[in-house]
Amino acid sequence: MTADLLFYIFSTFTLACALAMVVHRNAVNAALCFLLALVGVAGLFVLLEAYLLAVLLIFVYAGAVVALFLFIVMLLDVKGGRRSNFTKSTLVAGTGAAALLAVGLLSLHTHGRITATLPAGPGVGASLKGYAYQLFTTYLLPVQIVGFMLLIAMLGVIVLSKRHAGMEDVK
Amino acid sequence: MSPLPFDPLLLAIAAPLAVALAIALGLPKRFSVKLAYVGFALPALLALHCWYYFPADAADGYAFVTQYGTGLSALGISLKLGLNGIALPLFVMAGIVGLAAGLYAIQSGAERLKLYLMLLLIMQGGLMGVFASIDVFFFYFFHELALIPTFIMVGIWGGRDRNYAAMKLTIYLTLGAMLSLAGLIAIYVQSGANSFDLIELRRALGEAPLALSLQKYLFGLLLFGFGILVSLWPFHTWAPLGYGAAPSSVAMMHAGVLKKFGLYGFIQIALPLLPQGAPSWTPLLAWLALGNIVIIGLVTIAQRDLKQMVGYASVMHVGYGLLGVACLSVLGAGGVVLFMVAHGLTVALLFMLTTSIYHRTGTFDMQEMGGLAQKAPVLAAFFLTAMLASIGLPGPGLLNFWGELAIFMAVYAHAGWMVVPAVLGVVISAIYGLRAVGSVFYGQPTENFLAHQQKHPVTDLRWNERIPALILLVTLIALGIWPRSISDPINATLSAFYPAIEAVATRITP
Amino acid sequence: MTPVQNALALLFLPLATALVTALFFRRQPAVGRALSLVAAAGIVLLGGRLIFFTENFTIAAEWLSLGPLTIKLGILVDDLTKLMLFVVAFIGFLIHVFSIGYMKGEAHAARFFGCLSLFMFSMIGLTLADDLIMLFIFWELVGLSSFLLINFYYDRPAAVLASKKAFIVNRIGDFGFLLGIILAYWAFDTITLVDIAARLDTSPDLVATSIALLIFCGAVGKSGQFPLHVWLPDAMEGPTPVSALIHAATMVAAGIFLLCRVGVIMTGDALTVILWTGVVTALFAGVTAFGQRDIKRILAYSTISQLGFMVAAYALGSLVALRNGADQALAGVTAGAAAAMFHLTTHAFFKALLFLGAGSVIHASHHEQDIYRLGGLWKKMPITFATFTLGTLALAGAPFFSGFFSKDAILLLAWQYQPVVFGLLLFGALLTAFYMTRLWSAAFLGAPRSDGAEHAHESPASMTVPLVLLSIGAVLAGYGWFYPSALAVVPTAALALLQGEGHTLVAVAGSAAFVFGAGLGLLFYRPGATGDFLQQRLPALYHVMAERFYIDALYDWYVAKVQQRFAMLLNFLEQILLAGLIVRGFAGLVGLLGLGARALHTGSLNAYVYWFLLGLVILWAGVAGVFNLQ
Amino acid sequence: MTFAVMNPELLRAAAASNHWAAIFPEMALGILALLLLVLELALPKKHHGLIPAVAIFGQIGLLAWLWFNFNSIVIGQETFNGLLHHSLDGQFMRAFFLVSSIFVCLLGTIALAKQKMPRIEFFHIVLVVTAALMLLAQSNHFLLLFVALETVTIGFYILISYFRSNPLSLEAGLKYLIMGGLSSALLLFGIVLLYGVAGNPALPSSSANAMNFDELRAFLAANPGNFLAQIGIIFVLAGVAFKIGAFPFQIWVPDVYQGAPTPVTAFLAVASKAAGFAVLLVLVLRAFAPYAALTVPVLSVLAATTLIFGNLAALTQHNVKRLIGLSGVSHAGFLLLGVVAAVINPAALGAVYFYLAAYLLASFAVFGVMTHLAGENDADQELDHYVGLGRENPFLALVLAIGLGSLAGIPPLAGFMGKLLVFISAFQAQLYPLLALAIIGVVISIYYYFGWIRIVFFETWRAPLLAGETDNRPARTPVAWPAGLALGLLAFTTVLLGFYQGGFGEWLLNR
Amino acid sequence: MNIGLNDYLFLSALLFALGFFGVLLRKNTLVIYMCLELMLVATTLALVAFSRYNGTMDGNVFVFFILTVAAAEVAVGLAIIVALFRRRLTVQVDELNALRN
Repeated sequence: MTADLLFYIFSTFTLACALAMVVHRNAVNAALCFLLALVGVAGLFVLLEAYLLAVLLIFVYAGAVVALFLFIVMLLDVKGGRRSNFTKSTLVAGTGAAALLAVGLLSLHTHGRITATLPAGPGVGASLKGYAYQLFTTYLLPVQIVGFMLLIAMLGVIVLSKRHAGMEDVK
Repeated sequence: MSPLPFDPLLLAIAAPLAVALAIALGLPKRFSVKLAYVGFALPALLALHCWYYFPADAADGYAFVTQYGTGLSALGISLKLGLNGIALPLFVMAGIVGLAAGLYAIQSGAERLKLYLMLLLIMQGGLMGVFASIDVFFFYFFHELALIPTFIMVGIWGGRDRNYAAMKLTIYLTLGAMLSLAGLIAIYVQSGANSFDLIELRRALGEAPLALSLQKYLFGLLLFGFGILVSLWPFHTWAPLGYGAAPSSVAMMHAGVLKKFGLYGFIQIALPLLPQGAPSWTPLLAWLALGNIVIIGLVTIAQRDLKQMVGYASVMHVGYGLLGVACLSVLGAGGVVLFMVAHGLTVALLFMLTTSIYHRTGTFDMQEMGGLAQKAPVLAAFFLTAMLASIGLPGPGLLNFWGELAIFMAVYAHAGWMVVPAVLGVVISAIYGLRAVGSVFYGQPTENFLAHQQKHPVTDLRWNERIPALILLVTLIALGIWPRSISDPINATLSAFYPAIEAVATRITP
Repeated sequence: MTPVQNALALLFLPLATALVTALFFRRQPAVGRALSLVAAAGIVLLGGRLIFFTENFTIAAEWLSLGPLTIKLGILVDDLTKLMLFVVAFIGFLIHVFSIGYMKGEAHAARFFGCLSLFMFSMIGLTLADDLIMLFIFWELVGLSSFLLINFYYDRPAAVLASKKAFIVNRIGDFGFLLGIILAYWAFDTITLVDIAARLDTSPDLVATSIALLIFCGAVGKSGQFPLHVWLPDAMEGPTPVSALIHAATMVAAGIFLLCRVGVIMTGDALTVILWTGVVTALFAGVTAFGQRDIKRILAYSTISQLGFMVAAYALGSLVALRNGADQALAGVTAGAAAAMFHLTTHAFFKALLFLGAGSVIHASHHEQDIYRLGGLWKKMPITFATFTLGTLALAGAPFFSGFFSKDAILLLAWQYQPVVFGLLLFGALLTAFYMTRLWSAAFLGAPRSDGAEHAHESPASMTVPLVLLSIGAVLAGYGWFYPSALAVVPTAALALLQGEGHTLVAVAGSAAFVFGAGLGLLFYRPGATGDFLQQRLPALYHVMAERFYIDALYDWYVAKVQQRFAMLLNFLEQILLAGLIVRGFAGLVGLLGLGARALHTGSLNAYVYWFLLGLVILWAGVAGVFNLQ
Repeated sequence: MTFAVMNPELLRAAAASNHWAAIFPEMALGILALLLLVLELALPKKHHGLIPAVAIFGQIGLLAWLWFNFNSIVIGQETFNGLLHHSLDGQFMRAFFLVSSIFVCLLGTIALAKQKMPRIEFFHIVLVVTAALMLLAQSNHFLLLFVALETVTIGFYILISYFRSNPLSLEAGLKYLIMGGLSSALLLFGIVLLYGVAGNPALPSSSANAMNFDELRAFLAANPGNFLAQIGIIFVLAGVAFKIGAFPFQIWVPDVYQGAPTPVTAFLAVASKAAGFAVLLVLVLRAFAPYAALTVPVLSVLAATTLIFGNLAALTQHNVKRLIGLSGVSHAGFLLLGVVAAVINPAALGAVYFYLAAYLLASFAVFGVMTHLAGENDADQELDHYVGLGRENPFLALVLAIGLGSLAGIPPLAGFMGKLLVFISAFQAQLYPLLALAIIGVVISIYYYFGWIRIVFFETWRAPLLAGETDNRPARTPVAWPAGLALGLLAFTTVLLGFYQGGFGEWLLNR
Repeated sequence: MNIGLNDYLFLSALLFALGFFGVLLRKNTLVIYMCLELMLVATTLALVAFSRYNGTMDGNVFVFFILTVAAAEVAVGLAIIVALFRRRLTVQVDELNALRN
């Protein structure tokens, strides 16, 4: 029951934060909301016994990604209030889209119920060892690929951001 | 059978293409022109050779059959060449018209002559291939091969409105070609023969014909596909415009030979493979063909532009071919083949001479000419002869007459009263034909023309223009005098596989 | 030389000279003339050999075979052929000779003679044809030669128009002819004349009548029958020898020859139509002749009128035979055919003579053709005058001249058939005498009324000798003994008719018509009158006649106002509606769709995300089974 | 079961199945990519020009290796614990990506020469992306598929924004970033759903290794009509549809194609699209095969709308990069037609591959010419710039005409054979309405392809320049011999494959 | 009622939809990008839930990869956004529409 209660708390918190992020005018605030939402999700991860992932989520997402976002938002100093009011057409389209998404969710919820599920036993995600074994045996290849991916991402960021000698650079 | 140590058909197709390739690879202009002579003459000579050696006993089959794999054997596609009695006359005609068009092109001194000759040679290769292919796929393939240079040449060397004309031509013909292709593929798929080989298809569909409703759909598809390609009314508007704009050699080869693809497709492929599908469409086809003959005939009368007029005339005459096809009989189809040969030679001649006239008058507007016969009597004689041939006057147009006569005979036998408007076309064509001859060559020159003559003295037809004209004219008249030289193979071939069609054919009119 | 070789040599000799002239001697009138004359002489020789030393024969070879259609072309030489050949060869030769003088100094004479040879080829082919198709082929070829010769002066707009008119009007007739051939083939399964006769009874009556009338259409066009006669007077724009040979003696008579050839397929209904066509033509042309002032035009209308007589004669003879219980199979030379061919022959002589005489006059008076601007020529051109007078008498049907006998045979048939027809034809004969007297009196008598006529002098021998020779024929061709035995079958049959019932009455009536007509002519058209009697007294009537009863105007109106406008309308629909509105409109519509599709790329990311949403909706719809059509 | 993965035996087996030799080409590409970076550091600056040559010749060498080891022993096997499935199709796609990569590198040398840009990173990223593409085409497991796909996508983010001094390039990068991110999310959500459903032990044939395609297939076959699985499938399809540019996931195509550097546009248009199709084929033919009742109608609708929309939108386009992008959309429609046909009739696979090959040849011919004609501003390539090319540079004009003709499907060029084969397959699969649309599409496409050719060859009137006005068209770049050779080879092969498919055709159609 | 897989799944879908909605609605590129990240997180939640309830490890491992990929993506994406901002001085998507039509 505690778990259920925690679920409700976390999920409500997460949803509220996510909603705030989506609708908040100010980008900085949105990023902060995102951060909080991530904390909520991490909590849910904990409920699902994926402790490592919860920690990772906080580290990687909240710690690195959102920080980066915040950093950039502040660097660019974008005035959040500059966003114009919703025009009528966007309002209509937005409402329509929201309705569509709601219909989708509803149908997913009604038609997509998974009736037979195992009672929650000990979670497989709890063990750190499991990750290690999997990553270094079965999923060794993806790990290697991800390594290359990070390499090119790094190179890419350098190419896109670094001032190169002899290059005309605007401002 | 041919005593030559090589395959004459393949060579006839490959020679122009090889010359085109050589030119494309950067042969100097001098050699290009010399080689172009070879490229144009060889197919004609080989075609004549095949004609001479065409065995009389190749009645139901093909002569000079050879087969080359191209890598699509899994689909039953291979380059299978051969001639039967229907293909032979058209093959010969393609060679002759190609030669004339080539000679005319060489003397034309067109800008970027090398490119011009190269494209024309590609076209020639395609034309020879269309009629030499037994494989239905290659039949279509060669048609397209010849069609592409047409578009380009109309666009580059065309006359008035060439941009629009080239575009319209391209789109229309692509549509027609795509529909035909769809029909051909459908036949291939449905036949279960797993082969594009016409002989195989014929055998397979002879043993197990397609369902009636399917045949109807497929024939309809081919009807509109081929119909657009041969400028069936009301899908013809590309033709006069395109021919009006096309450079003469292209108009000669397209209107003369390439356009016959559709009619040939009907006779050689659509009718034999879909005999039961045809009768439900033939009334429509016949009515539309009458539209070609009567409506376009009258529209032709209203033309002022000489080249457009010739274009319209060729559209009109195609109506005879379509009407003959609609008869679904040996007589009708045979008449159409004869007519195609005649029409090809005639229309090529007319387009050629039209351009020669233009070079002397500086305009295509018939009301701005006049009296040209005084300065250019030989041109006048040629043009008059060509025009009379095109209106089917026995004499110069004896072959046209034989074709039309056979078609009329068939139309009366299968469509009764429809023969009346069809024959009326003969009168209509006489009206516009003579009007054209009269206003271009007879009477007195207009003031504008006189002014033009001051600047550009008019000369008579030069020899390098006369020779291609003579090639066409002599062939036409010779074939007209002795039509059996081509009608016997036609008759033999058609008699072999048309009884099945005639057996299910119904009258077009009640 | 076998008969076949003989016939082929006869046929191809003129073609060969025409070709040689066209290819090599276009600029050498002398060579062209010589070649043509040699050909004409050759034709006389070869034709003579065929006529006099050869039995009748027929030969054919298969020319085209497609499915059920088998066309055999060949040569048929019978009595009809021989008579026609005789007319063509003999008169043709004389006209060649005449042309030498007439065309002297003409720069393009080589072309003229080349075309004349081409005509001879075509006409001989027509004569020798054994079947409808070959007949049709040469039928068209004579039309072509006629076209080429009418617009010999192709820089004259009138000549060009006339040639075009001739060709197109003939094509209208041939339209029927060709239909007739097609029907005939499917009715009889052959187009060979001899075989048609053998298979006759198989055809049902309506079809037979249609066939007969359709083939008659060809004759209506070529032989200038009402209402397709309009081209013939205009055809006088050609050089006069051409008018004499083609548009008087031979080609226009080909229609009659055709009728006689296909006599076997005629039915009573068809013949009645033919008869009345002939009668109407005869009278109509006779009346119209009064409104003409051009000497050649008057002769042209007279030709039309006489052709009407021949057509009527043909129909009458067959109708009479039918009524007399003859079998429908009228094979051989029937009475009608005999009468028509007989008149054709005599007419060929005197009309060629008249035309050549007119040519001589025109040549001498520096191309003056208006009869009221001539006059006084009897003194200046005695030979021409004499021969022309003989020709006039023959045409007018003066007793004991050739025309009298041939016309008598027709009148007698008419008398036997129906008094009304007889009366009308008799009136036609009277008209003939009447207008010929008008012509003769105005052109030759009195005083010269123009410079041309003033300075006229007799033509050279090359022109007068043919006149004299033809005048002999014009006078004597009515007598049976004039014809050698090889040619005598038709004249004999025709003359035999003259022994028929009522012959005295008819002969008297015929003579009276001549006397009365000539008398009226002399009465109303006094020699030396400067103007036309009718024009002065009844200008309105004269105007109508001069305007040829507005039939030509009607045709012109039709061509300019109906046909041309209809063509323009269709062209408008084609260019504006079909090529413009529909095709371009469709292309424009597709283009608009394209612009619309392009405009959807707004560049806004948010909008693009909506597309993804749309994509999800589409895919989700797939899950919901929207696309499962079955 | 839960701790099965912990079993040392199984782990050892799993480690043993990491058969690195089977992915030699991918590894070699990765090493080559690293080598380029090393060379950049090691070589003096003046010799840096050699590095692209190393990349190109290295890949050519690799291609030769692939040629000789085409029928490798691992064909038909699964390696890396079922992450990879090696097949002849995969070998074909490997060669395909390698060839594209070679041409992209070649075009890159030309395009980069016009910009002041770091070079080596470009080639490095291209090589890594190529390796990832190869793995993508052979993947047999959603995890590998996702990782490889993301590697490709991230590589493309960078490549598209590579001309960073040009805001349009960056804008294109941003658009690709957002749309790509979105599609990745959709794909991922689909994968998750499938994983979750197929891994549900309560359902028949459920699998502990649910992301493996074979296992998934077995599960799907045992559970027809599972709603969540269907939703999962369509989300996966949505992600793939983004890659191939199928309607309505094509909307980013023109913008991104226009902004991206031309060689990258080519890479996107050819390799990325082909990878999408390779994945799609693997998915619908293997993993989702039991759900053909869902995939066939859905893909048919996508094919139909893609065909029509791509052609219509291209009709009035005058920027050649957008034009080629939109035409590429219509090609995706044709290929989708082939894919649908292949679901119904697996023999159609050869047609799709032939089409892809022809598309590669023709596209690179066109992009090669475009690269030569591009000016300083790579995004600004208007049709007007092609006026008079036929006279000024007949070689480029000819190559362009052949390329465009082949794209338009004009005989006797390879593109026509591709279309023909697809049409035949579609006929055999009885997809008649789609065929009708395809025919309409071909006819419409003729208009803009031919319009382009027309501008190149036909003389058209141009307004004379006013005094002081300069021609805004970029100057023509001379064709260096390697590029000339490559373009000539492309054109020649395009023509040759149109006439004579030979062993290639036999191989493709008789596999 | 016990909280089970369905609830996690629904929550995940809700978060996913919310993220999607944000991408649809927002004009600030950075916020849009955050919404994308939210969608990724939403999927990880579902993944972890499935992994937990299905008793297989792969889902959890997958999350590992997703996080890595997301990080790399964010790095590159933000680099692009920053570079673009330096040229255009805006991050609003309605002003970043130079490429259109």
